[in-house]
Amino acid sequence: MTTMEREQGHIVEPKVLVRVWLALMALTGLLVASSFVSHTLAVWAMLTLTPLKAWLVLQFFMHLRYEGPLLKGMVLVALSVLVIFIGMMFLDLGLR
Amino acid sequence: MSEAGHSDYQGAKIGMWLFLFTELMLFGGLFLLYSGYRSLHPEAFHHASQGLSVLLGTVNTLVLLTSSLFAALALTAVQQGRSAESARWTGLTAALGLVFLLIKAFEWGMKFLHGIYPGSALVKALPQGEGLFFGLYFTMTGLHGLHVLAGVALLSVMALLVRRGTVAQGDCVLLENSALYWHIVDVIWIFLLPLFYLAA
Amino acid sequence: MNSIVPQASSLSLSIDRYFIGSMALCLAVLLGVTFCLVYFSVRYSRARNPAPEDIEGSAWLEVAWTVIPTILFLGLFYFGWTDFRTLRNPPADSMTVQVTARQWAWSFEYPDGRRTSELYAALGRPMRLELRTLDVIHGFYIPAFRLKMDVVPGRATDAWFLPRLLGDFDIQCSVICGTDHSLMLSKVHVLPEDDFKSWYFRDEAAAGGQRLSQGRPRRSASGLDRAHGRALLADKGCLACHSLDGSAMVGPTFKGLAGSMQKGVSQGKELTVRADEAFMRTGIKDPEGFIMEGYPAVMPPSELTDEEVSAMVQAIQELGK
Amino acid sequence: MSYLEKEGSGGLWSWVTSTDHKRIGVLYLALLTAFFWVAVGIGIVMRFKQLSAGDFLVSAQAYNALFTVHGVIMIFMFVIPGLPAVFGNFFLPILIGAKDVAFPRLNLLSWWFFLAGACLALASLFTGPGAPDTGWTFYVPFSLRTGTNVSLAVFAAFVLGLSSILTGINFITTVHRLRCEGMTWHRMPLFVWAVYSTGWIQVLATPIIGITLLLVILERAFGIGVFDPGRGGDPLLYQHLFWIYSHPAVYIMIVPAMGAVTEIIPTFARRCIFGYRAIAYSSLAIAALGSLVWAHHMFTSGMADVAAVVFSLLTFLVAVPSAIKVFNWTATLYKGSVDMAPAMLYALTFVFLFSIGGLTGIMQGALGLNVHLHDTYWIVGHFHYVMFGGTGFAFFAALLYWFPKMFGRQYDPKPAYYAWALMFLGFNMLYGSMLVLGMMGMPRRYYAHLPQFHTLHVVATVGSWALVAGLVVLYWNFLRALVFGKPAESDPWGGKTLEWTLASPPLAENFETLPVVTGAPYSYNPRTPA
Ligand code: HEA
Ligand code: HEA
Ligand code: HEC
Ligand code: CUA
Ligand SMILES: [Cu+2]
Repeated sequence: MTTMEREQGHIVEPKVLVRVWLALMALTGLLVASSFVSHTLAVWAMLTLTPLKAWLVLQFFMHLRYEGPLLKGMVLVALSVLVIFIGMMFLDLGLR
Repeated sequence: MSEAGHSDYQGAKIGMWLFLFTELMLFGGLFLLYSGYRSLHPEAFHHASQGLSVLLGTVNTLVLLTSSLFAALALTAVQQGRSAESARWTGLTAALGLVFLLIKAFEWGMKFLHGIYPGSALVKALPQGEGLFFGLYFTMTGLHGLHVLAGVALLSVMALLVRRGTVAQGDCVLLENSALYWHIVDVIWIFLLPLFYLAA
Repeated sequence: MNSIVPQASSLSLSIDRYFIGSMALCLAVLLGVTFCLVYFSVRYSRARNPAPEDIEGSAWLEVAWTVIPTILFLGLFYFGWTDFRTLRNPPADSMTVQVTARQWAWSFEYPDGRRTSELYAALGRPMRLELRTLDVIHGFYIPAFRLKMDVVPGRATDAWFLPRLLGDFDIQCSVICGTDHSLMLSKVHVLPEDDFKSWYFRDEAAAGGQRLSQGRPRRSASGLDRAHGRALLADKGCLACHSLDGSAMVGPTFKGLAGSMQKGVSQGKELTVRADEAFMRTGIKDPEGFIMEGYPAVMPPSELTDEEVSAMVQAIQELGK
Repeated sequence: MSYLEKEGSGGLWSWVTSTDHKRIGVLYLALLTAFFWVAVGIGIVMRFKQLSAGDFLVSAQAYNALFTVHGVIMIFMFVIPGLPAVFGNFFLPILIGAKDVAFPRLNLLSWWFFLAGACLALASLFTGPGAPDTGWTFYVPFSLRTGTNVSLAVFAAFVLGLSSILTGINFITTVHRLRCEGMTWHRMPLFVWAVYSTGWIQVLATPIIGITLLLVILERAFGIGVFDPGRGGDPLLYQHLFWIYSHPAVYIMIVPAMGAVTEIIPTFARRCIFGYRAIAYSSLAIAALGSLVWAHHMFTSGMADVAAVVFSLLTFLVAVPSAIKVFNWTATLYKGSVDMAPAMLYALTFVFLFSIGGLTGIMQGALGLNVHLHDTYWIVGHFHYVMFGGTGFAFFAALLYWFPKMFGRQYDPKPAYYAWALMFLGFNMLYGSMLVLGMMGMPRRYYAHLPQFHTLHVVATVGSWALVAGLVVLYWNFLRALVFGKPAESDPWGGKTLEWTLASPPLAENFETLPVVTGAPYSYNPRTPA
């Protein structure tokens, strides 16, 4: 199955990229602003906005959105493994 | 990475993603430590974080996000056959990476001047937990900085290759993979910002 | 089991029951598998069965040998857990003893402040241990009690036991902690309750005729006599590394140390100095300041008052040449 | 031209710069064998020391260094790279009908990293303030305080980890991208499934040990304080990070070994494997579940009781896929036509010894019993049964099975049987005694031991002599075959997987034309529907 033909990935229009960038800037602003409002808000913003930003980068800048199920599945596996590791460690730290 | 005359676009990309996973897990270990220690010493982390400049952290975030945009634009440009433009975007990405490093160096320098560096007497004298915060801060931003440095080197080479036409429309997986690397470095910083600078 | 290692605590009975039960199950499985391996190899050998038959599998069998082991495993897990629950929940009426570990010695402190280097316990009475360490991780292990607990820097861990046999049992350190990890030994003496009581209330003769380790020196004592200095040396763990009789241990022997000429390294410079009183004083307070030739730089700093140091130095000096 | 002759044949340089996956496999074999013998030597010295209960032969400090170095070499330089790096490299591409791995140059790079890491590890023995004395687990805070050469040893492990990661990336990509026509997932030989599953563990778990070891170095060099209890650091977090990798690592050791055994058994039973899918998926299941049990190494460490309970439960569950494999291997003999060639004998011995190791593993996975057995010789017995009885014997079996293919020479089977008898006897004397010692309460990593443990220590030591005698016979036999062996046929055992369609030794490019696969991998009897 070695492919000899020239191949390249999906093309994402600059327009889309710039819009994603604007969204990222806005989210960063929001995140920083919320940290000045109150501690609880800051924590919630961190827990929601940060993954959202990362998700945008993954989906658009890194073209994950346009990839096949194989790569998507792999990314899902890797991320869940990390989350499970951290979660299971808290079985100890959280309940000691 | 593939042998001359035999190139497997999908294979190269799968390989790159697998490599990104290892980067993710490398920092993952540190995130694990961070979350563990923050849950053990919430107050201390809160307090220590006030010693970091939100302004510098935020500016650096904006710099890195923008550089990520440039990297993505560079890829689109080369895919559409605009090599010269792509080389420019790639170069700019690397340049912003340097800006990021300069700001980081300034920030670290200020800390050092104030006697806050790994193993310093001041850090050792801090209350329990705050020293940990700074230990993690230097380790994580330091390791991240090294990745930025590697990325800058990589992208500079890419800019050359694109200019020379070695990487061009239809054969740009090298640039694509470099951009992927750059984005993951960006993603990691996206998490570092709130964990360190906004924890106060 | 008792003949291999005494079943000296209440818990050892149920742990051993589990051991024998799970061992029996595992042996049965092992024998079954091995029997099949051998029998099939012989029965279906190339000579006996030249024409093999392809069997691709059997859904029934796969399910059976997935589900049955799973059930057995869950059972094994459950009974292991019940033992653990007992182990982790000390009875309310336990006496609590503070255990302190350091490289490479144990010390025990009773509720009234009395300190020993070997543990004493009463038959049939639960005892709870609170374990702390002054340096690295150690492991408190009494095989006869089937009891083990790591001792972790920065916090206290705990364990408990209820002795059911009289006698002396070994305490060993189970976590690698440096050169003399394997010599970090002690004993637990299980006494009849009355003997324990009379021992505890300072009647030392009642303790089965055993010479007890030094009781804790009273702070108020102003007469810093030799016995006190020696007691301190034992008490502060010095004797884990230094001998009093000239025999070689991790650190130099105290016998003849005072007044001798010592070669060593201080702040990167090699020099030879006389081990006078001042030298020993600083040596005890700041062990890293001078490292004697031929010895590792492992001596830990101790928190001592000036009086205590004086008493110790005096005791060392009296050991003479 | 065979791969052995190509590229200027003999020159060492042509070997160490070759990107041919087969040559790289052989390069790994050479390095591994060398280090393996170093560590075996150390093991023997340790056993000699235990002939006496007190001071004997070596000092206490030296003994601590010996078991640390023995463990580090055996784990990081022998059993972890073991089967994947040698046989995975050599046979994975061939078994799926490919000309090479996906990234041949990266593959060579990982070998060089391996060499570099190995050299660093050896350097840590002879340079600086003395060999590390912490045990291969490098627990803090002892590893931070000891004056010995921990930083260098830990850095060596880091570099070796890097090598392992790159190999994993390579294998996963190869399996996804380079299968030949007709080689569907369910037609892949089971060794490939095993190496593929292992690749995932290598990629996802190894970086964690990497960062953990880096932290140890940073802490020693700069005092960043992340594990320092004086500053609120938690030594148990180090243990979590360490075992998050190091437990999955034990499956990096065993799963490819299971894969190799799964190739050998059907060949010599001359029938298809029993339960192909069960074996294939159980490899994945081990990889997945195996990532979730790490804290069973920490039951007495002072972690939360709830965590202990959950991790014990998961530990029992991870044994299920291993059990499935054992039963399927056994069933594969049923109605076969068994040829007890040396490779088969060693493979079945693997099943037996691994079962003992695994069963002792479950016993110590029980919460209550673990408290007694933890950090005793029982554990030492357990892991030698799985790592040496398991991975070690599978390695021998694989070497006996593939040696003619790799080197084009046939060995004399008789000495291999003698070696087996010696090793089997010695092995059980040595490690069986350790299990009993552990039950009696003999702690591990002990230089001196109490009198009640003495007899069994002597028995174990005598066993180690028989074991090593057997090993010498085995390797001497291989060496002799390399030089004097008769030329091997292309399919000496009547195997049906793709490597047996090639010449012995294979051509440099493996296949002149890429094969097209039309059926299941182990079709010995044409009656089998594909
Ligand atoms: C190749 C390496 C390898 C493998 C495969 C395993 C496999 C297993 N290990 Fe082992 N283990 C180690 C290497 C390995 N281990 C090492 C190196 C250490 C010590 C580290 C150190 O501290 O230095 C260790 C330590 C260790 C501990 C910690 C002990 C302690 O320090 O207190 C535990 C505890 O649960 C454990 C459990 C298990 C279990 C349950 C399995 C299971 O995967 C086993 C599954 C297999 C079987 C169960 C056998 C086959 C099944 C059957 C024949 C049929 C079914 C049976 C029944 C129905 C009963 N291991
Ligand atoms: C694969 C791993 C492996 C192997 C093969 C061995 C082999 C041996 N081990 Fe090993 N041992 C460990 C891994 C291994 N060990 C580990 C991880 C520890 C823990 C260290 C620590 O506590 O930190 C340990 C600890 C350990 C101790 C405990 C020390 C203590 O706690 O005080 C002892 C005691 O005698 C011992 C003895 C031996 C002996 C005599 C041999 C051998 O000399 C026996 C002779 C060997 C053979 C006859 C051959 C085996 C062959 C193969 C495995 C495959 C061959 C393939 C090629 C050469 C390519 N070992
Ligand atoms: C971990 C083992 C260990 C313990 C515990 C220990 N020492 Fe030492 N000691 C050593 C070693 C090793 C040396 C020689 C190396 C050196 O000079 O530091 C030494 C040296 C000394 C010296 C010589 C002075 C010097 O600095 O060289 C004196 C005096 C001394 N110890 C007293 C004590 C006293 C008093 C205690 C108890 C409070 C004690 N030691 C506890 C290991 C130990
Ligand atoms: Cu203390 Cu080992
Ligand atoms: Cu484990």
